[in-house]
Amino acid sequence: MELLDSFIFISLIKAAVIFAVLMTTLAYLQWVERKVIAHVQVRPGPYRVGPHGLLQPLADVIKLLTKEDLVPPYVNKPLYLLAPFLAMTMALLSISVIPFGPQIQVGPVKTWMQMTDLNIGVLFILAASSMGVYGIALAGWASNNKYALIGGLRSSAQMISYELPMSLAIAAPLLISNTLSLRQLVETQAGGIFNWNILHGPFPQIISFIVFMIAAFAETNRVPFDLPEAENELVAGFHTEYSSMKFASFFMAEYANMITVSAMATLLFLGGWMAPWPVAWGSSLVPTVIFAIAGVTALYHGAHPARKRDKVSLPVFGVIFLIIAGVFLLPVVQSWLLPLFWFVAKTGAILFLFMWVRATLPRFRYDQLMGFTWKFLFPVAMLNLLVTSFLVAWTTK
Amino acid sequence: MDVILFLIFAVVAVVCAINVVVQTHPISSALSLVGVMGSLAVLYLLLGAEFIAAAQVIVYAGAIMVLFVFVIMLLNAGAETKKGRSYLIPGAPLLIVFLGLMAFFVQRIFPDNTMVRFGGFTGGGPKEIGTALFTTYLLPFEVTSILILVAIIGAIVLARKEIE
Amino acid sequence: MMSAVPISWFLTLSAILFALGVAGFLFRRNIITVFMSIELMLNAVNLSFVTFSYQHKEVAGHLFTFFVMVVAAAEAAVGLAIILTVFKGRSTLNIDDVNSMKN
Amino acid sequence: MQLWLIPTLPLAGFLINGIFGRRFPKSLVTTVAISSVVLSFLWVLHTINAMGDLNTPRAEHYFTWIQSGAINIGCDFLVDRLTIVMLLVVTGIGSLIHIYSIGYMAHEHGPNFGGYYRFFAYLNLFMFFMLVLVLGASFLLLFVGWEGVGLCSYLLIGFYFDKKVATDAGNKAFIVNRIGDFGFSLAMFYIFKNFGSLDFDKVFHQAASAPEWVLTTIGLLLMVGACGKSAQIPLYVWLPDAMAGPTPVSALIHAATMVTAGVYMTARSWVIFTHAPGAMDVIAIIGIATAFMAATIGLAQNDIKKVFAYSTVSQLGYMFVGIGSGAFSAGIYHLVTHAFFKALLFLGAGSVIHALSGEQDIRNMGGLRKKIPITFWTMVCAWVAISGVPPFSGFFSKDAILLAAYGHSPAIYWIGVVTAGMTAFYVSRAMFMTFFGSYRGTAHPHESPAVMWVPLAVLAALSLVGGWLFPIPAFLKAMFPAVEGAENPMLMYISVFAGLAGIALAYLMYVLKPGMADSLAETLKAPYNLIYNKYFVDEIYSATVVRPLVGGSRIVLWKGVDAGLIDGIVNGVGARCRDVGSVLRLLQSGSIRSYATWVLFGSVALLLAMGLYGGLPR
Repeated sequence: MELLDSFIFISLIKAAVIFAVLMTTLAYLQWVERKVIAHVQVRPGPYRVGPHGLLQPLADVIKLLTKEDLVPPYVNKPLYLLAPFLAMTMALLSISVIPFGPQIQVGPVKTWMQMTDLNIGVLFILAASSMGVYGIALAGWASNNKYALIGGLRSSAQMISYELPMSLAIAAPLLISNTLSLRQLVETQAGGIFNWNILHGPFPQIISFIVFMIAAFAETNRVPFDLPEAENELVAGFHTEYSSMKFASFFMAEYANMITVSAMATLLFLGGWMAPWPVAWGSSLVPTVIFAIAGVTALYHGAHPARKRDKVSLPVFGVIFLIIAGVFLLPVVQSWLLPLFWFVAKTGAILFLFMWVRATLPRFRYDQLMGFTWKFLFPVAMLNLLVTSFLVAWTTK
Repeated sequence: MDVILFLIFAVVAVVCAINVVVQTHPISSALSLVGVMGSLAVLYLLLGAEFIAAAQVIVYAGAIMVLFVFVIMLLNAGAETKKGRSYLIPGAPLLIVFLGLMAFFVQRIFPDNTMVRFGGFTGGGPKEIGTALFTTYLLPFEVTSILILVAIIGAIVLARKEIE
Repeated sequence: MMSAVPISWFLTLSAILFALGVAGFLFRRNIITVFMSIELMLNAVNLSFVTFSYQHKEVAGHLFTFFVMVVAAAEAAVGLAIILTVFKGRSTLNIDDVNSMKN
Repeated sequence: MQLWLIPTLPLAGFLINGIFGRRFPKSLVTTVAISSVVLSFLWVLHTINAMGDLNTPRAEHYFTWIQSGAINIGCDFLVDRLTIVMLLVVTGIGSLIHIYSIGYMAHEHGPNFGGYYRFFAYLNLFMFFMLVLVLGASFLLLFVGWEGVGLCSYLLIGFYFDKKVATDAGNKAFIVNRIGDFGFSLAMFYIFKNFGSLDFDKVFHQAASAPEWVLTTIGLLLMVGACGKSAQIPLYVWLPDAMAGPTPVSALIHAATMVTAGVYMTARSWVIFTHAPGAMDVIAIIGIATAFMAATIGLAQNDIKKVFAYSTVSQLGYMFVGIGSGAFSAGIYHLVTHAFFKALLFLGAGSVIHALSGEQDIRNMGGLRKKIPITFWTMVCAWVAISGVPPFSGFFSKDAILLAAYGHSPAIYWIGVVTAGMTAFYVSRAMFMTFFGSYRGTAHPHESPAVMWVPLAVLAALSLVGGWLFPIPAFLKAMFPAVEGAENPMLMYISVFAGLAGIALAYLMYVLKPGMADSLAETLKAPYNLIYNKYFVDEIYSATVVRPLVGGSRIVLWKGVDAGLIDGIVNGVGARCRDVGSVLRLLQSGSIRSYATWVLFGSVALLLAMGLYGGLPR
């Protein structure tokens, strides 16, 4: 029994679970992105491997694993090998303090849906993300290739510059919640959408939310700030010289960072796993309804298939959705499934924003990038922080 | 437990520090220095200085050292050239004497009766730091902020291209 | 096994790191490396600050460390800018080539 | 009731004119200067009105000025009856003279361009300091005003700084005053040493119980200061030269107000003097001696302003006689009336000089009675007043003083009477030579503008009726101890007769029989030359004091101490530094790492020292 209670054991289990889930998510996130962009651009997207290309990620993984892993000559070997490892580690590190939901009861053990809660969790994430620069910078420098070097330079400069507005934007909601622990941060936002920091008095943090998102795009080297890997200028930026699994780890690191910042945004501004309105007003039914609608739609389309194979796949999806909808009604699981649902929903929404932007916006020019953060974003964040702190001090005194 | 942690990270720190000195290539030295800082951060946590540990990683490892790496890349600095006289002759003995004296004093002045336990001191959280920073140490704080401002301006003035 | 670390170990570690920093300052010729050795010394001093802060159960040491970090940041900004200009002017990073005001 | 407003208004005027005056048009400068002074005069009236029963002095504390150990000196203003009299004189006559100056300085231009605004700025500044002097409730504050008016006097005497005479006169005034101020400072130190404070009330409360010799010392030291400021023997020499300044300055500063500061100061510290009879006698003797000597010099002067200057000196001597004989109120009384008629005399003289466009020598005047009638008639009022003709103002005050003097010692009284006769004589002489007979000059006289003669008229009226209009002794009876004046009408008749005799003699010598004066001067050559050359006092001073000082400082201080010792040390230090540097320079290889090695070496040495002598826990 004390084995089950022992901190290390539980942590190990959690780590395993979270790692498994995360890896799958990473793989599928990329599929989702391809799908989304495809539909934005009116293409079907991956379609061949499995129904609606559902097995595409699996195929990709196999491909990347089996590819030849070549190390070009003239690279600085140790650093060249260290770089992707570093990037991946730092990306995964921050996940460990992110809470996905409240305390739950698994058999005899009561535990939190979170690896561990630091009372300086936010600082921890900042630290991890600030360390993330090294991966890219070193990759750029070590592969001894001018495009890669330029990419590395760009990314390090860009990440340093965008860290300031990001930190300032993070500081503002922290002032309102008055804690650095992510868990308490969420708990201060309980009870309805108007307690979320994005709308929370004394000063709704909409501005800092926007600033945070922009900075997040830059931090994760996503469009429109993806200069470090600008395909049409520098072949593939910092990971030009990387192949197979090393390349994949950069890739996964990028998506892991996306997830991290989306989760951060959810926790900081969107009230984490808290429902937008109380259960009394039926917030607990939302997921059921959604999945039910999804299932019904799928069945409908299955009845009128566009292509032959849909006759099979769509009804299957429909049934699965309906089952899930049912599951959400079971009071046994509701206690932990609902928060998880809300958390995932919010994070997913933000991730969708990432993809949407990628599908629509063009890329910045480098000087525009720098001028934007230093001349606009930074002052705005600073001003917002000043106003917030003033109002907080005003209202608490 | 504490001892093991301390030993691990102390060893890491020392090794990295030696690496800083012996590596001929600035990038390697820089990364080793990052290693030193990381392990120091852990030691800070051991000493109950959570905030400082975080600041150590964010500011030192995350900002300052990135700046170093950035500059090294920018100047594309190669391994250093062996020329000019070496200061090994006067330096090394002096250094050894220095270190020996230091160790001697430490052993002499700080007897082993004060032990460091994890959680032995919990005054290093953000709250305490902030309180002290904005009450007792307000003036130094302001002064340092001015200093930072001056430094930023100076850096810009120094590094910008002269526009004719 | 004893479960606590004598405070003198921390101080010794700090002394060793400091000595290594000095060594780097003395024996290296690359300006940037020398600069990094200074940072190393600063870190060593910070460690002893925090240790004393633990010994006296007093937050002042942390604040000193904090200020040292701030100063280090400022120093890095200006120092690296200077290095940049020096490199522009003389296209060398060897510290022994920078021994005269005029170039 | 906002006493601070009284001095602050002129200060504001000074600041505005002093800073912006150069850019202001003349009219604006005039407005600022005049209005500031007039306003403060009005505020004085308001203050008096507001005080109602004047018997209770009013003190106002503004802030603690100096707080150091036992010393605690506040910025306090005090208004009692004495202050009121002084305030009225200063601001009232000050305003009149300001107005007069508009006309007199109208043609200010030439080498010292912008002199107009400069003049008024200085004048306002003087008003400020004078009012501080009068209002101050402690010796130190009084001393502030004291020094301030000294400064303004220096600035205004040297107003025409392109004339060497003027600047020299300014320096002379300043330096001579330093001697007096030195005495005053010593007095203050001594007061503080004995009474532990400089506030009037504290000091005077303890004064009665203090030992007499202490009070005598303080009194004598104070008297030294008074001698400097109020031009008494032996420090009177600066006043005649001070006439190099513009005439309104002579009228305001060197006749009406500043020079009477000494009288005010002695009267203010009457408590000390009444308990120090010795000091009183000294004052009386100095006063009468000055009065007599200055009067004799005045007999033979030909520069109209010089005449009045010496007359001022001698009148001040009278005031000190009053003070010295214990009749403080009489001294103040004479101060007031003298302010009226002497200011009038100077302004009149100014008007004459203005009319003759700069001519000051009475031998080149004459017969101006018809040409500038208003000036003439106003000056007549002053003439009769100063000559002690009843019932005009001078008569009352001089009579009061002489009576008190008789009560003190008849000898002083008799000398005073003779002096009165001489006063009447030389003033009449100046009047006759200026206004009677035939015009001997070359310039074309013209009457002064209204802005100049209106103040003259006001002052004339005051000189005529001021005596019985303002019965100062009655007004000040509450403050000062009663005087045991000998109520003897005979004495009064004698002094009046002396005055009339003086006038008659002058009429005989300069109107009926012109030339009689010169023949008389021929027959009494030796004494005439003596007084004509002012007893050679300046020459004696320069021979005994100035030259030795200059020579001494040149040989000993400059050649010896400065050039030899100090320069030697400085240069020597410099040279040694250079030598040492030339050696140490070798360390400055420019290689940072060598420096670092040295630093390391030093720290190791430090550690060793600490290990050996640091007293480590064993």
